[in-house]
Amino acid sequence: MEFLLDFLARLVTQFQTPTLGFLIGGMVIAALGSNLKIPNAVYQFIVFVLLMRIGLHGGIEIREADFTAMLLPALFSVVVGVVIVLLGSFLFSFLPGINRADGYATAGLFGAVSASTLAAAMVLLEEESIVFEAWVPALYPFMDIPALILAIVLANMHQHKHSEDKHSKVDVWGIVKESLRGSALSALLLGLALGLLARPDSVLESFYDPLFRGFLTVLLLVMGMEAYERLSELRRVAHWYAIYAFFGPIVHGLMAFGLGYVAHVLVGFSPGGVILFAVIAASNSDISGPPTLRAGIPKASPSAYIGASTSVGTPVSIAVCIPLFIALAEVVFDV
Amino acid sequence: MEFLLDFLARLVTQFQTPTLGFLIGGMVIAALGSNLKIPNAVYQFIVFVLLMRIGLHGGIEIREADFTAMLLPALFSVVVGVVIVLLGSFLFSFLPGINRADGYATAGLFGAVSASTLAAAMVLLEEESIVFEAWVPALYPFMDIPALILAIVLANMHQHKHSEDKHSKVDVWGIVKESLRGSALSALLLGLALGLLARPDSVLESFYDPLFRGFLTVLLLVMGMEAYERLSELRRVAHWYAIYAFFGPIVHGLMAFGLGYVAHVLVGFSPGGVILFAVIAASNSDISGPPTLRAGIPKASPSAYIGASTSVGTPVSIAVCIPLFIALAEVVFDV
Amino acid sequence: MEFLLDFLARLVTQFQTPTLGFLIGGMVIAALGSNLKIPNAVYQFIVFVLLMRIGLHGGIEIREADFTAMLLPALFSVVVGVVIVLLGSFLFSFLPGINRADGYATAGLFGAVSASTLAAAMVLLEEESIVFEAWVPALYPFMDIPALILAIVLANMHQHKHSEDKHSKVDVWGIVKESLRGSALSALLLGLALGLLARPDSVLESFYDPLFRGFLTVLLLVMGMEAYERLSELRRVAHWYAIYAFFGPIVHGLMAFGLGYVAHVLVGFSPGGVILFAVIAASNSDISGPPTLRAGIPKASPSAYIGASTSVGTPVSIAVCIPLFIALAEVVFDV
Amino acid sequence: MQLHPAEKVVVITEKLIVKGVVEIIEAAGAKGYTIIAAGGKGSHAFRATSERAAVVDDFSDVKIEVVVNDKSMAEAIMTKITETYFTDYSGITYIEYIEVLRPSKF
Amino acid sequence: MQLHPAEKVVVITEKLIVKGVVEIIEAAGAKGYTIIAAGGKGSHAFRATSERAAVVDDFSDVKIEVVVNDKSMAEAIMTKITETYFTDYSGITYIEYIEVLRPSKF
Amino acid sequence: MQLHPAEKVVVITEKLIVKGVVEIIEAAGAKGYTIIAAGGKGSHAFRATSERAAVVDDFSDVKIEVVVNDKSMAEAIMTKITETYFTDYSGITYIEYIEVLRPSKF
Ligand SMILES: Nc1ncnc2c1ncn2[C@@H]1O[C@H](COP(=O)(O)O)[C@@H](O)[C@H]1O
Ligand SMILES: Nc1ncnc2c1ncn2[C@@H]1O[C@H](COP(=O)(O)O)[C@@H](O)[C@H]1O
Ligand SMILES: Nc1ncnc2c1ncn2[C@@H]1O[C@H](COP(=O)(O)O)[C@@H](O)[C@H]1O
Ligand code: NA
Ligand code: NA
Ligand code: NA
Repeated sequence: MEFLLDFLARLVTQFQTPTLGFLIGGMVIAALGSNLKIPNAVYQFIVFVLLMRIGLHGGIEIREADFTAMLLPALFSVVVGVVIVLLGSFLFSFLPGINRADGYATAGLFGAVSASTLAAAMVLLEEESIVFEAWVPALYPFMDIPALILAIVLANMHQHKHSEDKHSKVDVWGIVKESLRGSALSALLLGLALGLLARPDSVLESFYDPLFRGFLTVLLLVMGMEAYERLSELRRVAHWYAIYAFFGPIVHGLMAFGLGYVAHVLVGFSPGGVILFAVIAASNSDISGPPTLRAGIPKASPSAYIGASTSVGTPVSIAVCIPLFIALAEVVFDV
Repeated sequence: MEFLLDFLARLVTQFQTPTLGFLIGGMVIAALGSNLKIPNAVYQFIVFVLLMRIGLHGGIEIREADFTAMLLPALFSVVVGVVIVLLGSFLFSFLPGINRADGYATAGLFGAVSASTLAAAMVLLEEESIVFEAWVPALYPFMDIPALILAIVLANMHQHKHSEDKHSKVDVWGIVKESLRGSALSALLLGLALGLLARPDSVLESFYDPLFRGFLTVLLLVMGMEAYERLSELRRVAHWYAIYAFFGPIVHGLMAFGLGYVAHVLVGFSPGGVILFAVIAASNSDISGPPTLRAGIPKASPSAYIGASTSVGTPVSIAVCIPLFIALAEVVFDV
Repeated sequence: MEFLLDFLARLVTQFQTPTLGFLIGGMVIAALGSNLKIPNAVYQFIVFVLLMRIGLHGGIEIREADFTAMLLPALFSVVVGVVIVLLGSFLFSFLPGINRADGYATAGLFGAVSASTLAAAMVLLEEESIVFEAWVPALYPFMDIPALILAIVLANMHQHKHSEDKHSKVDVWGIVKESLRGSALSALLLGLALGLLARPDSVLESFYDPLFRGFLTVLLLVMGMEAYERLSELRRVAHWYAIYAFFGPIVHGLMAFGLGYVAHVLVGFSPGGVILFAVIAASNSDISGPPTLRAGIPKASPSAYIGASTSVGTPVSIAVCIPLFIALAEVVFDV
Repeated sequence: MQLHPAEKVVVITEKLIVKGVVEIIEAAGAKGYTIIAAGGKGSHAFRATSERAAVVDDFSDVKIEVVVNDKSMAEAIMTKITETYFTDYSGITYIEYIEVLRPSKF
Repeated sequence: MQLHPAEKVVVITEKLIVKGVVEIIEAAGAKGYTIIAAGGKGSHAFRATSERAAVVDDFSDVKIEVVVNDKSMAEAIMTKITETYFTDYSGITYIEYIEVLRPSKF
Repeated sequence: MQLHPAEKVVVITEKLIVKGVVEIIEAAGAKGYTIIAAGGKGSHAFRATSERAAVVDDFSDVKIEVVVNDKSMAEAIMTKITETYFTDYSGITYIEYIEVLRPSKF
C-alpha cells in the first residue's frame, strides 16, 4: 500500500521532471501538428555525446573497479536478454494474426537496449542522489547483442524449416560485428576505451558532463515527437504489439530487478545498480537495434516492431518503469 | 541634448558589444565574399535553444507572477500589432509602384515579431543589469498573431473586391493554427509550458543559459550574412520598401514605448519591461512570419517583404532601436 | 639521451591525453568498420567554433600587444612557408614516378597550415601550463597564404613551359582572395577582428572557451576516421608521398623551431611561442588548403596530396611533432 | 523480367507547398512519390539548397518525382499542380518517359 | 562533340541496403554511380528525407543512378537488384534513355 | 494544357566548380537550373554525399539539371562544360528528352 502510494507520488513528481516533461512535450506538440523540427544532424550528434559521456564515465570507473564484481551482473545481462527474446517469441507464436518474423523481430527489439532510456535513468538517479557503480551502463552490450543474435537466429531457423532453401546459415559472428559497429555501441565502446586508456577526466567535466543533461532533454523531445508520429504505423498492425509493448518493459524490468537483487545479496551489487539494471532490461532498442534486425530478419515489417517500440515501449519504460523501480528499490533496499 | 549624447555614446558602445559586432561581422564577411557558412541544421538548433531558453525562463517566472500585471501589456501588444499593420497598409496603399499584396505582406511582417531581435535585446538588458518581468517575452504571440492575421485578412479582402471569385473566405482559425505551429512559436510555447509545469530549473541553468549568449552570437552572424545577401533582392523592388524598413521599426518601437509607459503608470510595468516591449514592437518577423505570409498572401512577392525585413528592418531594430530605447528609458524613468 | 627519454616519456603520456586518444580512437573505429558518423553540419560548426575561439583570444590579446614583437615571427612565418614549398617542390622534381603538378600541390599543402593541429597544440600547451603569446595563432595566414600562392605559381610556371598556351597568367591576387575567403581563414580573421574591436570577453569565457576542448576531441575523432579512410587513396599513389608526409612535418617543424629560437634571442619570443610556431610549420592544411589547390592546380590529383596529408601528415604532426617540440623546448629553454 | 513503359512526372517547387503538391499527387491516384531536397534558380529569386543556414528555411526547393503508368494521370497531375500553384508560387513541371520492371507497383 | 545513346538505371530504396545495391552495380560492370538522399512514400511506410531527426536514421530513402551504355547490363542490374532485395525491402527501379558525350566513360 | 518537347541537360560534378558550371549555363542563355547534393563514384575517387563529416567539404558531388527547349543550346552547354572542366575535374554530363507544360518558361 505504502509502496503504491510512493510509486504514485513518484509518478506525479516524475511527470514534473524535465526528463519526462520533454518526452510528453514532444508528443503533445507532434499531436498538435507543430512544425518544430530538430535537425537530424544535431540529433545524431546528441546521441553521440550522450553515449560518449556514458562510456567515458564508465571507462574511468572501470580502471579502479573490482572486475569480479562485474562478472555476475554481466552474466545476468546475457541471461535477461536471452530470456526476454525467448519469452516474447513464445508469446507471439501463440497470438493470432502475428507474422512469425515480426514476432521474432519485436521480441529481439525488446530484449535489446535503448541508450536514451539508459541516459534518462542515469539522470534521474543522479537527481535523486542514488549512487550506482559507474560500470553498470557497460552491461549494455552484454544484454543487447545476445538478444539481437538470438532473435535473428530464431527467425532464420523458423524460416528454414518452412522453406526449401536449406543452405544459407545464420552468420552469428556477422551479427555480432554489425551490432558492435552500429553507431550507438561504437560510441559507447569508444568512450569506454578512452575512459580506460586515455585521461579524459578534464574534458569530461568541462564538456561532456554539462552537455549531458541538456542534450538529453532535446533527445527526449525527439523521442516524444517520434512516438506520436509512429502511432499511425502501430495502428496498422495487430493490437497485440501495443499490448506487448505496454506490459513487456514492466515484466522484463521486474525480472531483471529480481536477478539484480540476487547479485546484491551475492556480490554486493548496489541498489542503484539494481535499478539501472532493471531499466536496461525494460528498455527497448531505438537507435542500433532496428537496422540490425532489418538486415537480419528482412521478412519482418519494421512498422510492427518500430511502431511498438517507439510509440509505446519507450514511453512506458521511461515514464512508468523508472519511477516504479526506484519506488520498488526503496521498499526492498530501504534506500 | 543630453539624451542625444547618451544615445550616441550608447550606439558607439553598442557597436563594440559582441551582439552587434557579430551582426556587422556577418555583413562584412558576406560583402567580402567569404565562403564561411553556418550549416542550416546548426542554425535551426540554435533558434530552438534560444526560444526554449526564453520560454523556460518565462514559464518559471509566470508560476509566481501576478496575472493581472500581464493583462494590460498583453492587450497593448494586440493593439500595437494591429496598429502597425493598419498604418503600414495605409501607407503602402498611397505609395506609387507598390503592388498592394506586397504592401499588406510587408506591413504584416513588421507588425509580427522577431525572436532573434528579442533575444539580442534580452542579452543587452542583462548586460546593462536592467531588470524586466520574465514574462515579457511571452507577449510575443499577442503581437505576432494578430498582426499576421490582420495582414492576411486585409490582403484577401482587397483581392476579393477586385476579383470575380467572391466565394473563398479567409480561414482565420487556420492562420492562428499555422502561426502557433510554426517552429518559432512552438518552441517558445513549449518552453513556457515546461517552465510552468515541469521543474526545468537545473537544466536551464546548466545547459540552456550558458548556450544562450554564445548561440546568439552565431545567430547574429547568420542574420548579418543574410542581410547582405538579400540586399540584391531588395534592390530589385521599389525603394519605398527600404525607406519603410528603416523608419518603421523606430516609429513602431516609439509607439509601443508610449503604451508601455502608460502600463508603467497604471500597473507598474517595469522600465526594463517597457524597453523590451518597445523592441518587440520594433522587431520584424524573420523565422515564422515569412512562411505564414507566403501561404496566406501568395500573390505577394517574398523578395519585397523578406528583403526589406532581413536587409534593413532587422539590422535597424537591433543596432538602432535597442540602444535608442535604453537611452530613452534612462531619460524617462531615470534608471 | 635525457632528451630522448623525455621525448619518449612525453610520447607515452601524449598517447594517454584525450587529444591524441580521440585521434587514434577515430582511426581504430574506422579500421574496425564502425558506422559511427559525425554529421558534416556538426563538423563544420565545430571548426567554426574552434577558429572563432582562437581568433577572439588572439584579437583580445593583440589589443595590448607590442606590435614590434610580432614583426619578426610574422616575417619568419612567410620565410618558413616559402622554404617548405621550395624544398618540397625541389624534392618531388627528383623523385621518380611523381607527376609534377601533384608534387607542387603536395608541397603547397605541407607549407600551408592546419587549424586542427594548431588547436590541438594550444590545448596541450595549456594543459602543460606552457604560456605563449596569444597572437601566435595569428601567424597562421602569414605562413599559409604565401605557401599556397607559391605552390600554385610554380605549378603554373612549370605547365606553361611545357604547353603551347603561353597566355594565361597566374592570378596571384585571386589566390590571396580565395585563401582569405576560405571558411577557415574567414572564421579566424573574423574572430581576430571581433576580439580587437568588439568586447567579446564574456561570451568567450561562457561559450567559446568551454566548448573549445570538447569540440576539439570530436574534431580529432573525425580526423582519425578520415585518416584511415583516405589510406586507400594514398595506397594508390607513389609511396614517396607517404615518406614525404612522414618526415616532412618533423623537418619543417625543426626548421621553424630554429627560426623561432632566433626570434627568442632577438625579440624575446616566448618558448611556448616557439613551440607553437614550430607546430604551425609542421602542420599541413586540411580544411582550406585543398580547395584552393584544387582550383589553382587543377592538373594535380587530390588523391595524392589529400591522402598524404590526411592519412600521414596530420597524425604525425599531432602525435609526433607536438611532444617532440615540447621536449626540445625543455632542453633548449630549460622550461 | 520484362520492361514496361511508364511515365515519370517531375515537379520542382518551393518546400513550403510540398504538402499541397503531395495531396494532389495522392488524390490523382499515384501509388508513391519521391522527394529530394534541392536549390536552384528560375524566374523568381535564387533558392539555396537546404544545407546553408537560411533564416527562412521553407523557401528552399524540393524536387518531387512520381512514377505512374497512365499518361492521362501524369498529365492530370501536372495540370492540376500548375493551375493550383504556379501562378503564385515558383515551380516547374515536366514529364519523362521511362521503363519499369514491375508495372503493377505504379 | 557527338551525342551517343546510353541508358540510366535508377534505383530508389532504403539507405540500409545501399552497400549491397552498390555491390551489385559494380559487379555488373558499371563504371560509376551517383547517390542522392531522398524521402518518399510507396507501398511501405512513408520515409522521411534525412533532414528531419529520425530515431532510426538508416530508414530514409536514397536514389541511386547508374549510367551505362549497354542495355543488357542495365537490365541485368535492375533484375538482380529486384530479385535480391525487393521482396523484403522497399524500393523501385526504372530505366531512362539518355544521350552522353563521352561514351567511353560509361 | 499541352505538352511540349524540351531537353534536360544533367551535369554531375565536384561541388568546387559549381560556380563556374552555373556561369556557363547562364551564359548559354538557360533560364534556370536546379542543384542537388549528391555523392558517387566514377573514374576518380569515391565522393561522399555531404551528410557525413568530410574534412574537405568542397569535394562532394552535385547534380545540376537544366531544362531548355532548344537542343543546340543543350549541346552547347554540355560541350562547353566538358571542354572547360572535364579534363581536370571529375564529372559527367548527359541529356534527356522530356516534355514540359509551359514552354515559354524555358
Ligand atoms: N530551366 C530550368 N531548368 C531546371 N530547373 C529550373 C528551371 N527553371 C526553374 N527551375 C527550378 O524551379 C525552381 C522554381 O523556378 P521559378 O518558378 O522559375 O522560379 C527554381 O528554383 C529551379 O530550381
Ligand atoms: N510511384 C512512385 N513514384 C516515385 N517514387 C516512388 C513510387 N513508388 C515508390 N517510390 C519510392 O520508392 C520508395 C520505396 O517504395 P515502396 O517499396 O513502394 O515502399 C518510396 O519511399 C519512394 O521514395
Ligand atoms: N556511370 C555513372 N553513372 C552515374 N554517375 C556517374 C557515373 N560515372 C560517374 N558518375 C558521377 O560523376 C562523378 C564524377 O565522375 P568521374 O569524373 O568519373 O570521377 C562521380 O562521383 C559520380 O557521382
Ligand atoms: Na531490453
Ligand atoms: Na513588430
Ligand atoms: Na605547414
